[in-house]
Amino acid sequence: MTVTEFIVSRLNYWIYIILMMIGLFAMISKKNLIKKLIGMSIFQTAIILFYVSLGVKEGSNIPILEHSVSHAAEHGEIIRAEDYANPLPHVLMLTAIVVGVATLGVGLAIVQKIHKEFGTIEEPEILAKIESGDG
Amino acid sequence: MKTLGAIAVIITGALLLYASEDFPSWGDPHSPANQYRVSSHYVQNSFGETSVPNMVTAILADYRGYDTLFETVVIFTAGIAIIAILRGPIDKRVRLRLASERKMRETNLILAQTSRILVPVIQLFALYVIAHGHHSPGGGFQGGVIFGASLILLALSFQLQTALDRVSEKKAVTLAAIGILIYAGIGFVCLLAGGNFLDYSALQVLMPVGAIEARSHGILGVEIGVAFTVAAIMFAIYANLSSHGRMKGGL
Amino acid sequence: MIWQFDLIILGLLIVAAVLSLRSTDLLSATMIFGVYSFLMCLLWAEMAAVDVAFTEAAVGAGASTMFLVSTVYNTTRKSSD
Amino acid sequence: MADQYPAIILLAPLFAAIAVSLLGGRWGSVCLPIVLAALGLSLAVSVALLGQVAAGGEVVYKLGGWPRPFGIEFRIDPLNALLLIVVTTVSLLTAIYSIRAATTETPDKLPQFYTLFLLLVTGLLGMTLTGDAFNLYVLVEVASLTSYALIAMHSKRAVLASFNYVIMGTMGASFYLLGVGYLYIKTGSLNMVDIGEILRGSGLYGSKTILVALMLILVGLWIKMAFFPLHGWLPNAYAYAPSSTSCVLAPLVTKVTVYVMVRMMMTVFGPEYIFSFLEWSPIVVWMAVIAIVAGSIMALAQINLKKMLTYLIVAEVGYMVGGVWMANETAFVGAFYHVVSDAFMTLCLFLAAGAIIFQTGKHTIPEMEGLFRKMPWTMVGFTIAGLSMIGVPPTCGFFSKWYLISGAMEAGHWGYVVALLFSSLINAILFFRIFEVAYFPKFDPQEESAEEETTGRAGEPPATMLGPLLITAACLLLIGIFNQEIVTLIRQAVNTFGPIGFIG
Repeated sequence: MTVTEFIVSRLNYWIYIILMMIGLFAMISKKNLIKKLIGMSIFQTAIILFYVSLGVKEGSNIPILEHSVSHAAEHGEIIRAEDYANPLPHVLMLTAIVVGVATLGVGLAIVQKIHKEFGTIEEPEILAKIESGDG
Repeated sequence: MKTLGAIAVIITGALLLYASEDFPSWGDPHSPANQYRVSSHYVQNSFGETSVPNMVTAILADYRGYDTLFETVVIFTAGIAIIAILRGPIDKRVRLRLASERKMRETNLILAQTSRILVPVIQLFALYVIAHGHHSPGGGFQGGVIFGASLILLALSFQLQTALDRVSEKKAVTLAAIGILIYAGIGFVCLLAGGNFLDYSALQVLMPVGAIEARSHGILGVEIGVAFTVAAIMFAIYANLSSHGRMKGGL
Repeated sequence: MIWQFDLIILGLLIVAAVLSLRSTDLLSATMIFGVYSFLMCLLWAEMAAVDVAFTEAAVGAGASTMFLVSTVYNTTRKSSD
Repeated sequence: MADQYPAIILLAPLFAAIAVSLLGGRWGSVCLPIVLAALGLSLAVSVALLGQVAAGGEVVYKLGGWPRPFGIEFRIDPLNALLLIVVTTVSLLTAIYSIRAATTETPDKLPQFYTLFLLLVTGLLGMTLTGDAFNLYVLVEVASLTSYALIAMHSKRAVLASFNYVIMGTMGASFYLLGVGYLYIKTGSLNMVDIGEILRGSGLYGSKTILVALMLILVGLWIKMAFFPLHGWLPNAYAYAPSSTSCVLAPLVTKVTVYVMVRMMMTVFGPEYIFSFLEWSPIVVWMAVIAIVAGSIMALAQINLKKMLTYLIVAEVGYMVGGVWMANETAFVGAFYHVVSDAFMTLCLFLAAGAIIFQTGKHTIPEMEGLFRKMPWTMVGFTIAGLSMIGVPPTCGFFSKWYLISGAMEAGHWGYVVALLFSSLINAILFFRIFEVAYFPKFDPQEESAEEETTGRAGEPPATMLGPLLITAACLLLIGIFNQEIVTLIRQAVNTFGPIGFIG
């Protein structure tokens, strides 16, 4: 295995780890609440990238049967699994994307309510307001 | 927090890198995930068992239809949650301010005309995506988001009120609930027809088709349910977030 | 599945993620996040995950960017970090 | 119809949620009957299902009629059948309690409140039922999203707590999802039983990926169940939530997550891998010891009643995790018995605290003076729950501690025994402090007369609040008296775990 081949075979996994760590770091250490939510989204999409990467097959097609193929399949032609990308991770990630946008929406609604109640969306300022008895 | 974050990131990152050494290489058709009987069964037999050429649709709405039911419930929950969080008692001052805001905002002529032409086309395309999910990428979820986006475009290029006149928030929640009702209802009809929950092949007693065709029709039915919920909730979320839950003003 | 193409997009993804988190203007952070979602969608389309890419295009680059913009509009554009 | 029971348990609250959101806006008064009817139906069917499982062993329900690795299935063994009853009972009691509480706390959002409440129950029931690793993630998110919203609906302070919960909760769920991905990349399956068989069958025990998958899943679930160093989100979220919300969240969410962890350990990874191959048991039990001690000490530092109770939950999570990881049967039985009894203890305490706050508007312990005289029945319920937390014999708290301690002694883990006794001692101090304040008012006639004036609504809470409280208190005694029956059920489930069962 050459160096290029090795890198190609690992690249997606490394990049997803880097993206995920960027997101995780933002979720923990950013002070701005909207930034935290953007970090959360990056974190989630990185996981989706991981799932999609593991369903890739070298030289495969998209997981939709062409008309001619489905016609042949009706007449007993066997569909080879290697010819099509693994559809299962795609299905799982459709669900994960939806969950992600739902969480983002609820998070943003909470941010708006925090802004209404405290007048700021910076975490230290909110905590200071609570300390001073305004909360 | 910065140091805590850095420590968490370094530990997790190191662990994940450690594990990735063990992974099958990217794009390997013979990795366990791609070769095990679950995935290959879907590729080889999903058309034969459900008569849907798009494997993703077949798995999404049939083999793992229960997941998708709850995916729809998640969206519905998010919509209700956002309404519940943002809706507050509107006090008098805000109401007065809103009344003064109500005078017509200047609408850009080019924007208005373009979106007048675009919106019906987008909606038609959304319906196409929903209905054609069996044969091409797409389905209830994508089509629903596109339909919701057409309403959002209407709200953006005119005013929020223009879109709300067509679909009020109450109507949106009702439509969303009806969407889940369609989905879970089809599943429940299967249960009444003698199958398990979401076993669309049981629908053949109600339709003049065989078990496999019944699955295909069942999938179309639940996709429509998903589209209802998603379209309505996407718009409801936008309307609430853009107007701070007051349903007035907006972007 | 052309790995050079893949490499370019992956590189751009990291750039977009970092820029989006470093920008002190939340509106531009949101816009760059939209770019990030779009790149993601491109990557997935290239990896034969067409349905996922379609959804990400509609949801990630479309709806969630819209939600973020609405929230920035209703709160504030400035961010301390 | 009997073979459709698992689906009906889940569908009743789901359809009720749809009905409430469709009808609630126009006819607000129909909400409550629908909620009660749906939860009552779920409870009745759960009891019937437990009978089925106890008689005929594991029940498998195939959704969509697809066979094992291709479709999603429910798997019901005695453990989750028991937990289904706990979830439905607790939510039914809370629903009755919320008749008055919710109408005062969130009057203008009742349909939304009941919709979210029912969806939360649906999510928790689904988490308990499902036998599919990915499906579990979806249902965890249903339960979490509803919790975020239910908490954020209330006061100013609750909103910030809810935001932290969003961030931490998403982190936990995402770690779990990633762990499932790691399992998938090595095994190619998502069905829990199927993954377990592949792991055992194809020599994957040495794989680094599986090891990291276990870590990711555990960390994800520990965040969700607020296991000590990862508990940060829980105290504020539960303490500032409206009482009708915290009464359903506090008893159920952590316990259902503990059950999910049990299922992951026993069905997916298998006791052989976790206890014999990895030998992590001592490490995790020590972490549990730290959790118990830290939770108890932090509880001691609180003067806000609800906040004190939330730290006690953190300590109780330590009990359960430690018991499960003790790697012997007695401790496992104790841990699961504790899951059942702790759900009712926590419910009873939160119901009582909610009733006290509802009637007097007071949040801190020193303000609870003389409550025995003003609300005797409420305090009777509170006292039974407190005694159960301490571990006084006729109550269920005693029996769970008994099994946990004897299991720990069998395993020779004295640190855990000491931590358990220490925590019981702290509980005794905490609750007797409250009993003292509430029973003996300060002997100062001047202050007492002032007290009488400031107290707005004195006396017992309305019957819809007192009723559930007393029923729960009675449940605590009943679970204690019938401990043998419950333990037999749990043992029946333990016998099915893996070919080797527990070492020790």
